[in-house]
Amino acid sequence: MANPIVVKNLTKIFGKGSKKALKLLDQGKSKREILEETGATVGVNRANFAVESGEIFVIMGLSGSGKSTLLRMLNRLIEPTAGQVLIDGEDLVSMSAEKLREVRRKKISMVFQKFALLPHRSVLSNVEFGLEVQGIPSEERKQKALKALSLVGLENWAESYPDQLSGGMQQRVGLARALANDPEILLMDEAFSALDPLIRKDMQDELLDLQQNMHKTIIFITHDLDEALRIGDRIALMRDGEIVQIGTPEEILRNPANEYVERFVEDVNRVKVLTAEAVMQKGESIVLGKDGPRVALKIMRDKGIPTLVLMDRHRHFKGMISAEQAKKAVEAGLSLEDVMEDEIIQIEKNTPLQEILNQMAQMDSTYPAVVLDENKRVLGIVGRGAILDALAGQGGDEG
Amino acid sequence: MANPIVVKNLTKIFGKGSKKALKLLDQGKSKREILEETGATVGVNRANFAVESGEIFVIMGLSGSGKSTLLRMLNRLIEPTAGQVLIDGEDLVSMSAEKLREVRRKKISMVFQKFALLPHRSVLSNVEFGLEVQGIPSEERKQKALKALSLVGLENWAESYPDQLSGGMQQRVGLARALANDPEILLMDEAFSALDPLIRKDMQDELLDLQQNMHKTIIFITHDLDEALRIGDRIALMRDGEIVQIGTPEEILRNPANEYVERFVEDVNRVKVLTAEAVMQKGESIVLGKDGPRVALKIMRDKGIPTLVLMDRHRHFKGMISAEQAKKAVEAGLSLEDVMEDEIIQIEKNTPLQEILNQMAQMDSTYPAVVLDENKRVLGIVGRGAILDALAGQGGDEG
Amino acid sequence: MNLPRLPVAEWVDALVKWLQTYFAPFFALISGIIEPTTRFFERLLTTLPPIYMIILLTLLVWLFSRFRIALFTLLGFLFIVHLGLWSASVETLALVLTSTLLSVIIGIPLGLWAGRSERVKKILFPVLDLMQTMPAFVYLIPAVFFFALGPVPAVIASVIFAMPPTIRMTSLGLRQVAEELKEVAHAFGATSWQRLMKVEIPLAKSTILAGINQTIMLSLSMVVISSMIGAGGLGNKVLNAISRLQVGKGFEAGLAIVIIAIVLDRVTQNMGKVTKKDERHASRLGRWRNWLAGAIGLVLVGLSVLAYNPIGDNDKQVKLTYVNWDSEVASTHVVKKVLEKQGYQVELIETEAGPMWAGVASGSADAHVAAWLPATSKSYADRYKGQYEDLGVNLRDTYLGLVVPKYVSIQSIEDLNANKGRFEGKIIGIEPGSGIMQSTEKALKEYGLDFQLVAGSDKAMTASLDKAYQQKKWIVITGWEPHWKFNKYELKFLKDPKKIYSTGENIHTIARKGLKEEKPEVYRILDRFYWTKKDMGEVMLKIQEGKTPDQAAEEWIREHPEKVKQWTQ
Amino acid sequence: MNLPRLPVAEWVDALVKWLQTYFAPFFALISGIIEPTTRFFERLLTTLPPIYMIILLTLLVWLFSRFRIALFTLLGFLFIVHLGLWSASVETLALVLTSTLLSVIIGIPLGLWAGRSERVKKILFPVLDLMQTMPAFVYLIPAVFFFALGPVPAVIASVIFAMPPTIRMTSLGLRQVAEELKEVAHAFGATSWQRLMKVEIPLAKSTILAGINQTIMLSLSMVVISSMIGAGGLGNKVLNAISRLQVGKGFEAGLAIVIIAIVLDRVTQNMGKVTKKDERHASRLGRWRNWLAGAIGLVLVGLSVLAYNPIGDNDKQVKLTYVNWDSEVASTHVVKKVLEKQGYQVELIETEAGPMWAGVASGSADAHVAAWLPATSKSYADRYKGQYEDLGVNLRDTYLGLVVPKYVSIQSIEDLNANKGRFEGKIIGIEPGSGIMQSTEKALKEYGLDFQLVAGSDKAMTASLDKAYQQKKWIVITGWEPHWKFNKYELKFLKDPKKIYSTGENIHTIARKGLKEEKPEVYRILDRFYWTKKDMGEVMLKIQEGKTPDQAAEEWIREHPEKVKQWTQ
Ligand SMILES: Nc1ncnc2c1ncn2[C@@H]1O[C@H](COP(=O)(O)OP(=O)(O)OP(=O)(O)O)[C@@H](O)[C@H]1O
Ligand SMILES: Nc1ncnc2c1ncn2[C@@H]1O[C@H](COP(=O)(O)OP(=O)(O)OP(=O)(O)O)[C@@H](O)[C@H]1O
Ligand SMILES: [Mg+2]
Ligand SMILES: [Mg+2]
Repeated sequence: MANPIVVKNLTKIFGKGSKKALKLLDQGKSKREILEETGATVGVNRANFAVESGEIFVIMGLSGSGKSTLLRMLNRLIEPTAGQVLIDGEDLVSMSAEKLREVRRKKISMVFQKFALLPHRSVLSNVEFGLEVQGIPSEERKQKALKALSLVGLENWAESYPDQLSGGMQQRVGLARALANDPEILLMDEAFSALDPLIRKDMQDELLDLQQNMHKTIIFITHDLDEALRIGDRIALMRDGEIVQIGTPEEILRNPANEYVERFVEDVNRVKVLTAEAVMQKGESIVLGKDGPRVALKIMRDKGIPTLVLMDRHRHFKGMISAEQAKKAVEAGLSLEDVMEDEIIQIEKNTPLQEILNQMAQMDSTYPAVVLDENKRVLGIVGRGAILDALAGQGGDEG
Repeated sequence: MANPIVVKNLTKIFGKGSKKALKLLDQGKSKREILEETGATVGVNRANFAVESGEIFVIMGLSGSGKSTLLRMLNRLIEPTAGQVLIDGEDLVSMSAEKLREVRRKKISMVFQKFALLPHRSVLSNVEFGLEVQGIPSEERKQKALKALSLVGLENWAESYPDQLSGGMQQRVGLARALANDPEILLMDEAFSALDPLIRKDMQDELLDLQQNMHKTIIFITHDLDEALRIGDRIALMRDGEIVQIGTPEEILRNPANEYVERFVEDVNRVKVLTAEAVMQKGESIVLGKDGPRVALKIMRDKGIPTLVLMDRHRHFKGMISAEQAKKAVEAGLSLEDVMEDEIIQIEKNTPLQEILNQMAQMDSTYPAVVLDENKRVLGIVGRGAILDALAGQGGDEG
Repeated sequence: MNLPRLPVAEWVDALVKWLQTYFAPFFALISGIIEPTTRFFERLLTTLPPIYMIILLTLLVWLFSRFRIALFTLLGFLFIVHLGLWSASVETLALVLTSTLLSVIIGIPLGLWAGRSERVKKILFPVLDLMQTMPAFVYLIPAVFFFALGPVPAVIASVIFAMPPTIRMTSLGLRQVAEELKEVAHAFGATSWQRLMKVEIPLAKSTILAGINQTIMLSLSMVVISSMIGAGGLGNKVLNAISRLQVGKGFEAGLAIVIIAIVLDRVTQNMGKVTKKDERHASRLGRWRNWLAGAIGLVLVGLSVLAYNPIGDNDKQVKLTYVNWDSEVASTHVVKKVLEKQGYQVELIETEAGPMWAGVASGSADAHVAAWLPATSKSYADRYKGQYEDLGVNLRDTYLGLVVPKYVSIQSIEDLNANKGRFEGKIIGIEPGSGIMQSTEKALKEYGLDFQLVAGSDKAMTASLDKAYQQKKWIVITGWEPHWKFNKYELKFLKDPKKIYSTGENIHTIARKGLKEEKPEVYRILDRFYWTKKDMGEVMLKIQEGKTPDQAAEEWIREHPEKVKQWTQ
Repeated sequence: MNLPRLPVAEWVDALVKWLQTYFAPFFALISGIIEPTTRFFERLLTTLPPIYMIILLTLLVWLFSRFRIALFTLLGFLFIVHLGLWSASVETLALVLTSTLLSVIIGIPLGLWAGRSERVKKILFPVLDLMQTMPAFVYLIPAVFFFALGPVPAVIASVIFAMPPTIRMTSLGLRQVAEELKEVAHAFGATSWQRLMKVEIPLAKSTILAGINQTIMLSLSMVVISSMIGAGGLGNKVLNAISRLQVGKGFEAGLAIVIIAIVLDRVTQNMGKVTKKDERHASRLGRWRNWLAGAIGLVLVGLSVLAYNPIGDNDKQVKLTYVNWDSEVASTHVVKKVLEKQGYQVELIETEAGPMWAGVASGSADAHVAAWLPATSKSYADRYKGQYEDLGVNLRDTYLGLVVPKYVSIQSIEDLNANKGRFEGKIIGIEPGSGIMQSTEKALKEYGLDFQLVAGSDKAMTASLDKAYQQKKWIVITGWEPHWKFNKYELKFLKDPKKIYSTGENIHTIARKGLKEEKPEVYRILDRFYWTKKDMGEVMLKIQEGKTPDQAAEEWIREHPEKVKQWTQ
């Protein structure tokens, strides 16, 4: 499927003299220089990206970096100064007002930072708003709204009013409102920033759960890196209106594009963010039934590694063996099967380090964890050293 | 020195019927029950703690948990319903208005969440405020204020007005204002919550720097656990007006008093927070010149440990030795000095794990790090396993 | 500044004339809207006896606000009734309601427009400044030129003065709607109209209501001024009291205004404050409230139907205007009753002298019977030269002099000295310093009377006269005509050969141009209306004895069928 | 409601009387504060010729706000001068400034109090409601009872009406100060007073200024009403124009009020908006602004010293009050000039008839020479019986009739028919419908005159007369006395044996009680003041020819030393 959102050279300049400011931008002047020279504020500076279908695309940056401006240009709440926004291939910027309204009604919904519920309407009627605007008859409207409400677990609060709900519940209503007309794309502007830390975490979980079933394309703004890393499939980092870096959480953690990103990233709890994939090593292996302990010992010696992965012919994981055990087998004439350790921590590519650490602590074994794919085939191993290296901010080698 | 602040059974009940509510509190009713029964809100429920001189005492909790109420009772901005606040042994609650004013002028200063600078006064004159109120003559006032400003690095902005400064600078002014009359105690109510993440980190560092020189007693409120852990000597966790747990960051991380604290704590970046002290193990040692390689080997075999610390007669650290090396020395008839590894990571008790990890990654040695006191005497060792265990949320044994 | 003076005044006068000439139909249209509205409110509020109406209003207030306000309404309005100011209050209420309604109908759309468009705001707001700072007095007279005397120009003036807050606050309310909530509307693809109706207006509601509240207050503050152009009501009571220097009376009427103001203020303020939450709360309070609302609604609809009395045949309507002098009250009410007997609906407009003349001249009133010519009313008569018809004298020659009962057998002041004993050497006067006392002092001198002039008061004199009259004792008093005592007692003026006492003017009847053609019968009756000081005095006497002017006129007509027949035949 | 009626009116009347009796010294004290303040402002604004003063004011406005507002001030005020309304504007400004000053001095402390204490607010705010909704007309007359006629009661009434916003907004401003900033004051151990002065007032400043702005606007809106009790100024111009139905003139005066209102509004609004930032900006703008401020300051101080003319010897001050009729303008100004020649400072208070009488009766004015007795002024004369002294007639017998030049040799109306040819069969009249035209029509009938009565206008008639007079042609016109034409031409009334035309009243001089004892000389002069219609006509003629009343009176006195000597000897 094609990219539902493609942004090309999207630029917003606030204030007068935007023509001149555009020219200065092309000359590579900075936001501050342009402000001083023309009095115009650069909101967003030639943003380029494409969002994939079903992806959560996070935009983050400090206050004033242009996140909201960029997001609002995606449904033209803010009129871009230059550039294109292609929604399913159609350019939003040159669209007629009529057409634009249609897109906003059907394809793009938005969730707001301060919930932006209409205080004079009940929860149900707030959720109905988007449908009402489309002129959908009242019965159908109500049904759809109730469905959306039940998605966020608030079907029992339909008749309440926003001021009777807690912050988290209010934002759920905001989410239900956005989901009610079943849009392809969700725009979320710091949707969870106004919430308390614990509630915020709950909401993030809930969003991820929802996303599992709904597969919306979500553009999510935050200025909280933890949040970005937690929910983002990809992250775009903005500074002074420019997109400084786009990448997966791991790419950004491992290869910060510049010092700004680095500072952002330095405090991150990598144990939570990094996954097995990021730190796993190839892990030498031999095939059971084909090679014996001697071969194993030789490989370990040659390569200078303490353990070896054992698998069957289909590369299915069977167990591991250490040099010591192999020596013991050679000495005692046992087969690899007899001496191999099969109580090995088995993890997947996207298991976070935290999880691996917890398992390791429980097992109290010296063997590394082994990374398997869904068919139990071996992808690599994760040793303690690799984890510690990753935590030191060095990152592991790709498996 | 005695505790500058001792809080005993401090309770605040908002609204009418506080008498009845107090009684219900004693019967162990919950905040919600009391609200329903009497209409009174429990702000703070029988808080008890003592703050040590020169300590940063952090109060944290979710919104509405009573942090601000508690803090404001410490200088009686909010009149307590019951209980005592002893400032240097004197009960603030029963103090005359005159005396109270004196305490506020001389002993306790406050820093506010939204800076609370007076917009109609220049930066200098804002900082002078507390002195002006005391009736200090204008020249002296100015001098003191300028000194306070230079403490926070804003001496060049004295003539500016608050609205010309960025948020971080404004809060520095707030800090300078609080410091200007050289109080013993600083109360800080979410002083950094309104700041952007990067600036916030800078301010935390600055506060810690300042504290190094000034040794104020600081009560600091935050709802951000990372911040609490970063700057707090001790942390009090509040929930629904009650103090749920008080302890050092590590105590709280390791032994959360209940599920609420646990949830709070679960996302913490332990690598940043935990220090060597928290994970170090005793580490067997032998004295160089007294014992030889054979003794070393024996000890290692007996205790089943891979390495041994070597020190001189004064317990000064000299190096480490592995079983392998010891064996080699025995075989080759070398002394321990000849084979011992002296390129060992040397750390202090309060070195954070992150730092240790970074050093380990650089050294790429298999030896654990050694923890020394300021006289280079050995306190214990920190091995990789211990770190990994700590990160898994298990904590290490006390050395 | 030796520039030629800008003829601003002349321009304005020309403009007024021009508008008067060419926009008459337009103004008539406006009148045609406002007048029935005011009348409707007035009738609506008088369909029930005061007590019942007040209970109904109290319930209504309760429905829209809180119990305390309702209680205040009940007590306040009962107090007004107690002061005898209910019907005046109803007129005032009708006026205020009409002005408010009009201000809302015009002001809210303008405010919405200005709330949406910066340019409209820039143009509109200076005009509002002008409307609010230009003294109402300035446009009061043009208002009379353009519209009929009475409630219409009063409403227009009130609207000019009171509408700006509604416009300003509506615009402000719209601008205050949180940007995020407007974005919600945009983001969900609402049209401009949907945004207005579903988001902006509901959210601006309380600000808009605050504007309406101010508008109500301001239009109440116009009540006194607008009664100068015949709007009637409490303002009239205040003005009357003040022009007679009756501070207490004025205060009573003022108090009634204050009560109405406070009720209207609290109710609208409360409506502005009511949040959804309260409404929810209210609805939870029980169904009885809904029942009450339904009941009041039904009653109101019923009353409205009653009140919606189609405006009668215009040919059968007559408007008389008058100033509130004893004599004019008497004559005007008599004429009114006479015309009513002929099947006309007669509306009386009490006003100041200026507007009274302007009203007839502009044709908005049919006639008045209060032209004191040639002196008192000269300036008005001159001003409107040719814009009215003088139907001639309706009462001739007022008199001042010394008065004795008819049974006293002397005829002239000159005879007094000779009978000094029988009069006990006293002339009973009234308040010292009044015109007639001064004349009498002069008379004492000129006629060389050896009498003592006893100063006192009108009341004291009447008391003395009454006492003497009962006992057929001789007494001489200062007197003037027309006055009711000439009707109560048989009295006569002593001859005044030295002409010390002045003789007065004649009172003329003034009709509008065109009345002759349009309502010939009315014109004929007015033209023939002529009576004597004695007649007028009888009516005044009845009023003085406590009858209402209407009752007095009614009775007098019953008692003088022959006179009336002369006028109407 | 068959309860006995609560005698509210009587209570109020009694209260007023009681206050009048026992609080006189208190009220005198208040007058003693307000009057000099108003006078001071008035003098201050007239120390320089209008143009210079306007430039000074413009600079002042510039200093306190923005260039655009200053420009508007300059143009607006010059326009007022151009309309000839500057001195009236100055009076109005002085009044508004005084009221505002007083409102601020009383209102801000009250507002602060109410801002701090919920209880004070609960008690105070209903009183404010009453002050704002009670129509000003109600307390206008008591104000005259309590205070001297003139600016003082006007200021009092304005303050009552206009002060509430200052109180309300001050209280609101205090309550709006961010809780955190109040906490700052507490937390640093500020005393209550320090908190007020260092935190709350500076932060509430813009809200307080918004309240003062509203107060200024409201006191401006009282300008017309307060001129009803002799406050003078633009309000007077409006009232005069309106009572003469001169819409254009009224509009001009209204426009002047609007200009002043807009200037005051923008300046105070701007002061409220000015943030520290702007001030900083301004100070960075360069030192010239400071220089300007200094210079204006100096000039103002200088002018203030000039204006602070110690209030003269009370014995040498006289206050006359009058109504704005041509005849009274003439006589009052002549009396004024005569008294001034005797070394008195004479202050003239132009007002309505009611307050004029009330003023003298209350002793706040010394005298008036405008009592038309026995008819026109009767009600006032009666009302205040015993509270004034009638010093007798100062002008006798007004006249209406047919007038011919002296050189026309007939003497009586009855002779007209015989000379019809010489008069071309025409009587030149004035506007149709006026009193004198009606009388003339009656005369035509009664005397059987075979003449045509030509209706036209006053001006047209004068023109005809002038033309005929130059050519010594015979002409007969309708005429009345006093009128300047009798002084410009040698004219005579034709005899009227049938007494068709009325003869008028006498004009009396009225002095306050106690004047005789306190200022015997003034009393004597007033008592002796007596002149003829011819005299008065001369003065009126001068005024009619374009002189100011002062000039006209001055000249007339110069021309009639013997008459004046009679009065003053
Ligand atoms: N309507 C506007 N007019 C002028 N400048 C604007 C406007 N809206 C935003 N800006 C400017 O554009 C820049 C980007 O603002 P934007 O609101 O997009 O930042 P943000 O990243 O969303 O910040 P925050 O985290 O505070 O929401 C800022 O410099 C801001 O001052
Ligand atoms: N003035 C007050 N009157 C009534 N209740 C109050 C008042 N101030 C605080 N409360 C209540 O007391 C409780 C504690 O409030 P407090 O402000 O101390 O919480 P907090 O922990 O500081 O929260 P936040 O993080 O939002 O600042 C809350 O339930 C709050 O509603
Ligand atoms: Mg944003
Ligand atoms: Mg708080």
